Amino acid sequence: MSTSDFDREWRLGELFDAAMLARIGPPLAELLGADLAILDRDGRALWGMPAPDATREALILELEPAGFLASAAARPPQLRSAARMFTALLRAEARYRMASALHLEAVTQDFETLKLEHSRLLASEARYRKLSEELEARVAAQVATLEARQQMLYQAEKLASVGQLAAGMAHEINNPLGFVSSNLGSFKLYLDKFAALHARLAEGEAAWQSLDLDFVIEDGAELLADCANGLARIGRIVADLKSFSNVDRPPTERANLNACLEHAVSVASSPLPPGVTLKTALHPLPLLACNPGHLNLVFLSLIKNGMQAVQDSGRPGEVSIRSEAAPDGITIRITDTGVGMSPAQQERAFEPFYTTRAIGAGTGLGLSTARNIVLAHRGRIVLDSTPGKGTTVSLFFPGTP
Amino acid sequence: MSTSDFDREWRLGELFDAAMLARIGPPLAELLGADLAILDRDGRALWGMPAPDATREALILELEPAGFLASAAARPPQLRSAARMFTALLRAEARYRMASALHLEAVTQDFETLKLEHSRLLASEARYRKLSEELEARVAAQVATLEARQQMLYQAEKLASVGQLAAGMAHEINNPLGFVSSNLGSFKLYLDKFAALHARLAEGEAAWQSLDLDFVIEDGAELLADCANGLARIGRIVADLKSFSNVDRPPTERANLNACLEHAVSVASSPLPPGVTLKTALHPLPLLACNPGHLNLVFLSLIKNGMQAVQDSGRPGEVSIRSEAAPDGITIRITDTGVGMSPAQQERAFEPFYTTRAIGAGTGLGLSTARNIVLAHRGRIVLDSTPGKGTTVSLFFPGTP
Amino acid sequence: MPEQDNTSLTFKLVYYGPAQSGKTTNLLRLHDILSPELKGEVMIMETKDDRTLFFDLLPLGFRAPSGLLTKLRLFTVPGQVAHDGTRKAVLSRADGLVFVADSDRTQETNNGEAFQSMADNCHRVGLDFEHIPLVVQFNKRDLPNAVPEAEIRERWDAAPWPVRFATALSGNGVEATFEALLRALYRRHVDGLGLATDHRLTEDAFVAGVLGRTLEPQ
Amino acid sequence: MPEQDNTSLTFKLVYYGPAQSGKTTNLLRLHDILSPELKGEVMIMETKDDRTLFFDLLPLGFRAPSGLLTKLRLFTVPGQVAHDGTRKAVLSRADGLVFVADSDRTQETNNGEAFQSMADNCHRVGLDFEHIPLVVQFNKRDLPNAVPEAEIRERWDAAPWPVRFATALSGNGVEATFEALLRALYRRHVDGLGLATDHRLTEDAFVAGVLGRTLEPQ
Repeated sequence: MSTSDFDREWRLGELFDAAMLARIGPPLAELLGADLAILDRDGRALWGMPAPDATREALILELEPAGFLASAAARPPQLRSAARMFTALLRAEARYRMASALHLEAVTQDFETLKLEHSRLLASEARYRKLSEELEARVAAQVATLEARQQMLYQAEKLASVGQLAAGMAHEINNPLGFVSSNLGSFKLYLDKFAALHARLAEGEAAWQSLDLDFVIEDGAELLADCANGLARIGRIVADLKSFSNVDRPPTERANLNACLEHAVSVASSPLPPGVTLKTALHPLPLLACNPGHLNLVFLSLIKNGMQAVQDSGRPGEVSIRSEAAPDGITIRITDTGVGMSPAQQERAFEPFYTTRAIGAGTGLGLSTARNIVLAHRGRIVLDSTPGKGTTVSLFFPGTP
Repeated sequence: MSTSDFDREWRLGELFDAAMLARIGPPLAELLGADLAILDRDGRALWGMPAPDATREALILELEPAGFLASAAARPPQLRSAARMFTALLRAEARYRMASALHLEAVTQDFETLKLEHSRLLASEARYRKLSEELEARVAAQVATLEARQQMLYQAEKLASVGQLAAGMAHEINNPLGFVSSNLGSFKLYLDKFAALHARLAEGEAAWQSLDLDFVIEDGAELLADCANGLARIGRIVADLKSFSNVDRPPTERANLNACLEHAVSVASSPLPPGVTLKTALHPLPLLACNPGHLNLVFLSLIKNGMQAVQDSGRPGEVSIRSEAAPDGITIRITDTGVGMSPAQQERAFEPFYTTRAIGAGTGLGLSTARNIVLAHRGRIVLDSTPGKGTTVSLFFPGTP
Repeated sequence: MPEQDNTSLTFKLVYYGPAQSGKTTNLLRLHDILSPELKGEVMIMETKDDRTLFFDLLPLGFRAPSGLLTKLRLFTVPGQVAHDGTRKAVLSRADGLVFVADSDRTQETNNGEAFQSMADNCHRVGLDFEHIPLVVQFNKRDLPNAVPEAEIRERWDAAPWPVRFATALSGNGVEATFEALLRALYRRHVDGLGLATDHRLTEDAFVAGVLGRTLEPQ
Repeated sequence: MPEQDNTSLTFKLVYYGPAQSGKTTNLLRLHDILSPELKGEVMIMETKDDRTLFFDLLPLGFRAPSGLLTKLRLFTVPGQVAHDGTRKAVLSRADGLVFVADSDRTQETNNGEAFQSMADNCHRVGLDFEHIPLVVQFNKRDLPNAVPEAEIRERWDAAPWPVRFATALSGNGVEATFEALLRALYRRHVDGLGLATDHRLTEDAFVAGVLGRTLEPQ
């Protein structure tokens, strides 16, 4: 138990220092009218000189004497009265000492509690800051990932739309391929006929007629023309496919956008869906430094969108494609008489991944990717649509200076 | 200023109640040996009955009397001594009262501070919780977006790899297309020759020889065979393209995986890169309920990866494709003798978007998408690679029960 | 540990509990009831409204057959929430505890919080709460809405501490509570302090000495 | 506002500052130096190590020509950080402040924190810190590493409060500081309390009365 503890038992010498005893000793002696000494609880004199035969009066704070008054000459009732006065003073002093010691302990304890609470607050705030930084970093990292995937998706979507073309084109090739093969079968027969003629040359015209070689020659020429057409058609389909599969090349070519539009119209119209008419009004254009493969995809997607809009309207309609040279560039307009778009749809139309159709059922590039391609050509793309009336998509490409 | 303020000036009547005065009044009177009254600072008697002619001795705590001792009979020096004793008692009591009043104020203030700090702590923790929830929600929303885009990318990647095929295939078709067209030109000449024979039929064998028709018949047959080959080649390419473009169909077909492997080998080997040999060891397999378009893409990608690994090694090598029926399913192994992969590369190989090549320069599906397709078929895919030696990719498809 | 020198032994006992549960009243009644060899005044350090500000103190004492002076200093803590620092200071170095609960049903939450604060503060000032002698007193049994005794007994059945019921204002149960604490205190220290061996003090003699009862001849 | 009744007027003045900057020493020296009509003892409520625990108090007083007893009670606050609640309590109801800074260069942070705590605590206990009479004293000028006077003057140039330099241990500057506060106090209250009109007390007479100087004949 240390001397600062409030709850110890006090001795007189602790409660009153020499100055205090010097202040109260004389008046007490004066009142007593006799000799007086003030002793600590072990009998040691703190003030005054006790006579050897002095009477002692205990000064009791709690249970035991905290000190004594000693006097040889004082009358006992007076000495007892002096002790009662002195004890009252001792008690008041002890009470103050306990109060102040306890105050110090209590304030120290409260301060510890406050410091603890404060350090908890700091810890909480630090924790808050750390978490907030961590989560912000996570969010930022995810945003970066999202952007990277967006970019990949943009690349992939371009290729994907070419993939969609492939199936249709493969089918388109099979038809001419079939009749060219069939025609070649006929040629085999015709060759046999001429071989037979060789053996019957002596019969002259009779053999010729008998083998019906006039028909063979005439029909052969027709078949050849058919074959040539068929092969040309295959060639065109292949050229279209190639023109659409150049999507990974940088835009270094100077191309005529009318050719791109014709490619797109060619692909979009084989076959043409029922009830849809395609009209083109292509005017002479200057060459444009561009990536024709990319623009093919854009035009094809817009034309197909238009065709789909006509089909969705449930009535016959047309998609018209118009190109025109403007003083400062090239304007292309693709207009359909289809269902049109609601304001809400128009607002979201250019959002990435926005579609009103099921995933995988798309007709090609999304409008978002289309716009990205147009923007990459420093161009602009604008939607103008009336629900129930139709949609016009306008594209503008500035001329190379 | 309220009565609980520590810093007010005290009056005797506040510091000592009647009980206390009754305890110290008698001994003090006894000591004084005379009449005694204790008065408040306004002269009102608190203990004892002051005689009208009593002498007053002020009890001064600070500057002014807090009260008085009054006695008619006491000698002045004794009354002064009594006042000094009493004042000491008053001071000790006042000091205790000030200490306890101040203690109460201080503790109350500290408690207010503690409550304030505590409420700050609660606020900080609430703020922490709120932010953490918000950010977690943002992260979760982003994860959902990421997953959605991942799914879209997975769809798009499949189509994209078909798009990549299209360019190569278009090129492949042009070659046979060219010579079939050219052959047809020859046929046109040959038909003309037979027409000329008609006019010279009378000359008989001489005309035949002169027109060199033996050669025409012989060469015509060869040309026909060539054309048939060419058309068949176009047909096969078209069939390959179609088989690869079925990627959007659900896996409802029962197909022979050997046919898929042959399609993939066919596409991968036209043309075969220099220094790469392809070997196949395809054993009879049961039919598998699958999406052949998807598996074509997987096989083609793996074969092309193998071919690329051989090319990357800078020395000739081979890619061998082996299929085998196991008791519980089908095993396919694609092994190359190429560069192999480091453990770090193997570890990351199946991560989405992981590639060691530039974006867009990929050889087809990523391994991640390949694995997704295999998993969609309830299959397994395992990489086994030694750097500098080569890689084996093993696929297992469980048989339909 | 109790304070000890050659001639005396001092136990510090603390009455703890929510505000106005009757801690000071317990001390005042003990002062009235008990008559040990030595009994001091109750030092009341109250502030306005009769609320304990620092503590109250009642000193008691008796002499063992060995001549050892055994002193007990009974303290109360201030019950109001703001004085937690003071409570911790008063609680420091305690040798035994009485928890004075208020039987009023509306005070159940206050009782619970005060009991928890006592346990927490014991740990903070380094007392071994699991082993310190402790008696729980439910005071104010005379209240009309006092929680019934059976309900309290059932609730405290599993706890290791003696439970006593009191109406301190009238003095009922005050001595019984204190006696229960004295017995727990004796048992805790009988060996460590050589109470039976060195000082020839039985448990009953210890209790009788403190309470000022005449010990029945054995 | 100072406490006022028919016959007396009391100003509460508080010496504030970091721990051990010499607040109590200022009071002790003022007690030695001044000789007003009324002068009480310094009531020192210290604890161990001579650190102020609650406060110290020096009462002074004189009578105005009108008969009004003007009393000044000078308090100190405990400087140690833990005693903030006590500081707020002592600061309550203050009519004027002396901020006792420690000139020791190593104490600059403590000075700054204590000054800020004084401003904050004034707001908390409802004192108008912008207008309360305040004197800043840089004490312990005798220290070898005391911040030079010029540097302090420059730093406090923009502040609205008088700055005084002191070595309280030897008594230097203690009275000058107090006088500066008295003048600020007089000016703040001359009109509100009718010091010049009702009590025929000029500023110089007010200062002379408190300090116990003989007023030079005008």
